[in-house]
Amino acid sequence: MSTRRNALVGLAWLAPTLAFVSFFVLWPMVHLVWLSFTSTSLLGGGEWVGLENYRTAFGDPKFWAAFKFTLLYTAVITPILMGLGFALALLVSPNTPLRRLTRSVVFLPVVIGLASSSLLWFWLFDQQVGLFNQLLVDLGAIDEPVVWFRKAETGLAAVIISVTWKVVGFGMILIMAGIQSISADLFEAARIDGASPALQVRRIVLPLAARSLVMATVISVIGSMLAFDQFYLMTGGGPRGKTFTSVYMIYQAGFVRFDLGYSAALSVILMVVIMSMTVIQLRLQRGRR
Amino acid sequence: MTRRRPRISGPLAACILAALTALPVHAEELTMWVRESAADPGKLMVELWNSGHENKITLTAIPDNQMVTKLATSAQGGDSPDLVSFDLIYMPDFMKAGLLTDLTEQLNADTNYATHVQAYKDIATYEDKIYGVGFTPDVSVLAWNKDLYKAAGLDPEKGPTTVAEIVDHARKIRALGGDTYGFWFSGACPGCNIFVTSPMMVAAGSKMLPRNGEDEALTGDGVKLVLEAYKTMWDEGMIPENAEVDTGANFVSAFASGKIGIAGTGGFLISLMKREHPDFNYGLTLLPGAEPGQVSAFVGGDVVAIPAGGKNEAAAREFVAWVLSDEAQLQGLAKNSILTTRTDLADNEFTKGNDKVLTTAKALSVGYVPWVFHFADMVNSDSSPWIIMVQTAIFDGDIDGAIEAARAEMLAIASK
Amino acid sequence: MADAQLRLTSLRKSFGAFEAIKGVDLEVRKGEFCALLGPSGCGKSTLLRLIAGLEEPSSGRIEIAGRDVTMQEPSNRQIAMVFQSYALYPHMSVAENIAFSLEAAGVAKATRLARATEVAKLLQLDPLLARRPAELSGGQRQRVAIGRALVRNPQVFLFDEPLSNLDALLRVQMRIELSNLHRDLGATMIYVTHDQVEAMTMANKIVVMNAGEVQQIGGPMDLYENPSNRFVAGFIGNPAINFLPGAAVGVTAYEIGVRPEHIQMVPADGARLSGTVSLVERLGNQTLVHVATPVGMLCVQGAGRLAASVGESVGLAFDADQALVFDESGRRRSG
Amino acid sequence: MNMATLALPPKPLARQARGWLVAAICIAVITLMLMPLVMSFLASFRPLAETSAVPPTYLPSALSTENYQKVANYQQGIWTYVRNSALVAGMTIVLCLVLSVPAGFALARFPVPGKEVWFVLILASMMVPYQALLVPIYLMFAKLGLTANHFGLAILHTILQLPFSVYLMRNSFEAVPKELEEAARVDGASTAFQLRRVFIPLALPGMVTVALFAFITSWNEFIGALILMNTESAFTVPIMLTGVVSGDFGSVDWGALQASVVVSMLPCLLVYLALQKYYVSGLLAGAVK
Repeated sequence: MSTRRNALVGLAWLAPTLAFVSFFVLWPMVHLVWLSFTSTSLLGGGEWVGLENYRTAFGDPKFWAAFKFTLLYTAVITPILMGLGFALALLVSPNTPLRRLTRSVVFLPVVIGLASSSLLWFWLFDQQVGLFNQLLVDLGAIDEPVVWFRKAETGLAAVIISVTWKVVGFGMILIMAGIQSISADLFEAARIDGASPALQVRRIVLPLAARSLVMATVISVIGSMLAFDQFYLMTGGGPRGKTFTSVYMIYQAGFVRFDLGYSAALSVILMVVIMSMTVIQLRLQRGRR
Repeated sequence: MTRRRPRISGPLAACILAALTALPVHAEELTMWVRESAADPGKLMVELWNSGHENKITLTAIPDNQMVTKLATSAQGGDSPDLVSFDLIYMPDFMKAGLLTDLTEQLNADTNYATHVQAYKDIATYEDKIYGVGFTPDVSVLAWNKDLYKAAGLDPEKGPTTVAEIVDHARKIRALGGDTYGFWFSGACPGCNIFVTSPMMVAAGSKMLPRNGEDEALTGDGVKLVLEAYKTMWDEGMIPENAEVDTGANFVSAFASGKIGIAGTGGFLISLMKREHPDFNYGLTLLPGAEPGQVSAFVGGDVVAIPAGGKNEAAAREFVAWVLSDEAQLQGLAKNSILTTRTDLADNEFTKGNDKVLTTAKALSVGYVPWVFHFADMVNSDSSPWIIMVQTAIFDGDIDGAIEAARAEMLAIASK
Repeated sequence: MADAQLRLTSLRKSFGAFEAIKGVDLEVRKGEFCALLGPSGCGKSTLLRLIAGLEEPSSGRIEIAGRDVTMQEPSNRQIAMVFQSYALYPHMSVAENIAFSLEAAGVAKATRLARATEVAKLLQLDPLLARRPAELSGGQRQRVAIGRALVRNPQVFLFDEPLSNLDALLRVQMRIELSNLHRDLGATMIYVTHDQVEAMTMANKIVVMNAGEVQQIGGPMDLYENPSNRFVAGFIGNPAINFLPGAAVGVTAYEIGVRPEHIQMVPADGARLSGTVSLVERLGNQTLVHVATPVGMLCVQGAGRLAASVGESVGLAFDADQALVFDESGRRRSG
Repeated sequence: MNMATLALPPKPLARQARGWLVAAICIAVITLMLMPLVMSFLASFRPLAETSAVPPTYLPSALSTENYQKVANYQQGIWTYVRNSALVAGMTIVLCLVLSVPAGFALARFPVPGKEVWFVLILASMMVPYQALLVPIYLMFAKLGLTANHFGLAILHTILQLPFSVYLMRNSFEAVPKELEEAARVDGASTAFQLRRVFIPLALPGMVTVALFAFITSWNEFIGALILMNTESAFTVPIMLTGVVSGDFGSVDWGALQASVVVSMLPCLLVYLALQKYYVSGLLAGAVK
């Protein structure tokens, strides 16, 4: 009886948020799905077209190009973010003053807006007035300033450098939390057992911090699959539309071409993809346990 | 479209009337949006209006690439401003969508409208109805650096008159070496290129954008001629390397740096140079075609229109009429080194003897403006067929293939 | 001494301004079972961690089996340690846990397994080799932790309060097992505990510590009968020794200590020291009587059926020879 | 007691080297992470004439606030925008806390039926492209009169920030030891009383983290603010920044860009540095589960 009352009390506490989410998130989502079955234009008008938008999307080479590029971006940046995040987490987990300072500094860019950091790096990468280019020249790494956004590869590299700088601290903190939650006894036992740092990382840290690593990966993958600002502000999708992401395409379809229906259909597809990816990642983690 | 006064009867009406009359009677406050890059001239005009009228206008500048989005969403949401000044190129889309107020009757009765620049009349007309007038005009021209011309042994008083001459002059200027280049264009900026590159194609006899799926698109030899000329200049290093990725950041500053021989630009350059580089020695001429005498220009700038459903339509209409008045044209535009949008006032006390302004006035009269739907999709978006064609042809080298692909995609867009 | 298996010389450790270990000298011979005993916070665990190499001393020397290991890594000290929490790797099986040090040493998998099985048999863990620590009982986990130490064949075993997480019954049982193990292996063991019963029953050498200093080193009975100061006298022995001002009992000493079993209850009349019984604890084989006297509460230990009732007035007597005499500084004075 | 001091033998070389290596890595990481910030900070104080100098200089030849003046005097003046941004951020913080604290409490501490389903529903908005959801939300806001309204904008920012807030509060409340709750229950405290006197004080770092992230999200959000707000006097800082940076045909005012990037970053950085202690511990409490 007390459990039942508890459940109701809990539901009451949850109710405001559920109401808010249903009203301001779920309802617009339903509206979005409905829009995806219509030819609604941002300028007004439109009618029910059934699966037409989805058919168009799957037959649209631009859709596939954007989708593939988004996957490529995610596939390249995720290991970088997680690898570096993990390495940094190992570096800053012990509570010494220098390591704590490092931790704070690495986390610093996380609190900056993505748009601000993208603009900042857009300037740093500029081949004429950008200091990053100039620094590379002065350090002798390159002979003359690189026109970073001229090729898809270097443009992508530039975006990845800037995003890594911006968000690597987030993964680091999440993973560090996982590492710090491992009992110190275990590391001491391992030291006595003669495990080298590498073996400690492989046999103790990785398996025991796996949960936070997976959590960080899931959040990072969702973020990468939804990448927009960094490309909008830095590459403009160029060169030749080679750095166009899925959300960029959704933005253009809706806000530049006013084709809300198509834009909605693209969003629904992306949403389904991201949800499936998330579920798969969480399942894999659970399966490993 | 006129708004009907809602009928209110009975006690409710009494209440509302009482409430209304309780308020002090005062002039109306109009809201107006203007896109960021046209905010300066827009502000001059609005200030002039506000200084002499009871109904005051509050101006809000909206970032350029968000203007259309915002206008479209606000129309959907029913909270549009009373007046809006936006890139004229979006007129067809907005007129077709019924977002703007029909001004036909008013303008046809307005004698000032008769001498309005034809390009603005065209762009603001849809199915024989007129929805707006040119507000703060701009037009594309070709600029050349007289000092560099002199240094390269060219006649500093004579700019290029054909596309071939552009290449020829650029080559000679590049021969000066160092970081002096012959030509500049913003290679990743779709808007810049439709503004300064497409008029050369038009001058050389090409038809640019299709109005519907059956229309001509990128036909004629001009497209290929211009792309080939650009490609030659690019391949021979007459254009700085960073032109390829420039999304417009250096559209103006490249030429203003003094290291560029020739560049397409707009009438806005005159006031900008006067303000920031008063001693800069340059000339302006019309954008050329294949043969001497072939010239064109892209008529740009903003139109002013009244979003449908505005709350202060009558006052807004007054403003539209005022825009074409002698006061606005001379004191608001010409006095500030801006072109007038009435041909009968093009030559006025403020422009007398100013060759550069007169050149732009000429450009305005010979210029073209593409009347098409989906301009954003066809030209202005970051991956539009237009910019992909320009880039593929010039930087990758496949000119015919690039034109072919762009044409197909433009027709597909136009047939939507 | 040449055959010292462990030798600490002038060992000190400070954490910032706090001096945790204030200069410890200690020798433990091969095969000895040495208990580090003291109240919590006395520095005994820190001392053990210094020996293990988990902390670096501020100064001093640590030698194990004749080798200076002061600056050596824990794994190079030929020691093994059983943690209070057992510190078992939760994601590894019992076999993997036991064999982890061999894995770290690069021993082949088959050899590892054979060795782990061998050790597990010794501890009756062989049916549990495939289990994870979470699937074991407290006693079983304890044995896995011991197995992990055994497998390394160390010169010195270190135990950090290994029985404190077990219930009372199991603790007694494990005590016996550990003693047997010590006897069977003939190994050198250093055992940290705050429980004097554990120390007294298992160790043949007890190091009593307080506030970072060694108070006394000796065999269990030595410490009991011949504490060198007031602290040791008070800490060793249960029920605790009674302290009385010397003047109160007519002894020319600052303070004396009398163990409860050395006090007898006598009729109140004429007794030099008398008081009122305030509490009687009957433990079956013995009875503890707490008597409120003018010099404080005193405890008397007597036979199981000792006659005493609360509220009764009693006299107290003891043999002066059995009293321990202390001076102002708490040092023991002989005689 | 032994009074003599016996100096330690020298540290083995390998261990010394490791210590130095760690310090060197820490310093290298700190340098790399701080460089872009320092560069933009210095560049923002260059005189106007130097802002687009080619090649760029690392240090300004003279300190000048011209760039900042340009930003400060832009249109309505910077304080109008800062005030609007602060107002919206404040309301976003309140909304996020008011919704996420009870929701996190319910999810962490009550046997609410279908708990995980509710939780996933609350997280769902993380997986939808925000740009796509904006149109349905805008249309709804228009009907509710929430456009051109700072409260409406705060709701929009809350939609963005709520999933992470609830996730964090749930984990923070889960980290509170069960004994404390039980003790309070035995004492006969009501649920509300328990929340107020037992849980909230213990979950305070988590709440500070929620507030900080809400602040940062709200402070930096651009497109929603632009679409919802109709008059210049109601705009927030990011809209102003976009405006002051961009000129005709996408030309960029580098000096204004550097100054405005600094202006947009500074509040976030200062708030982070001031509340760092709570911030990180809140994240840790939220991440360890």
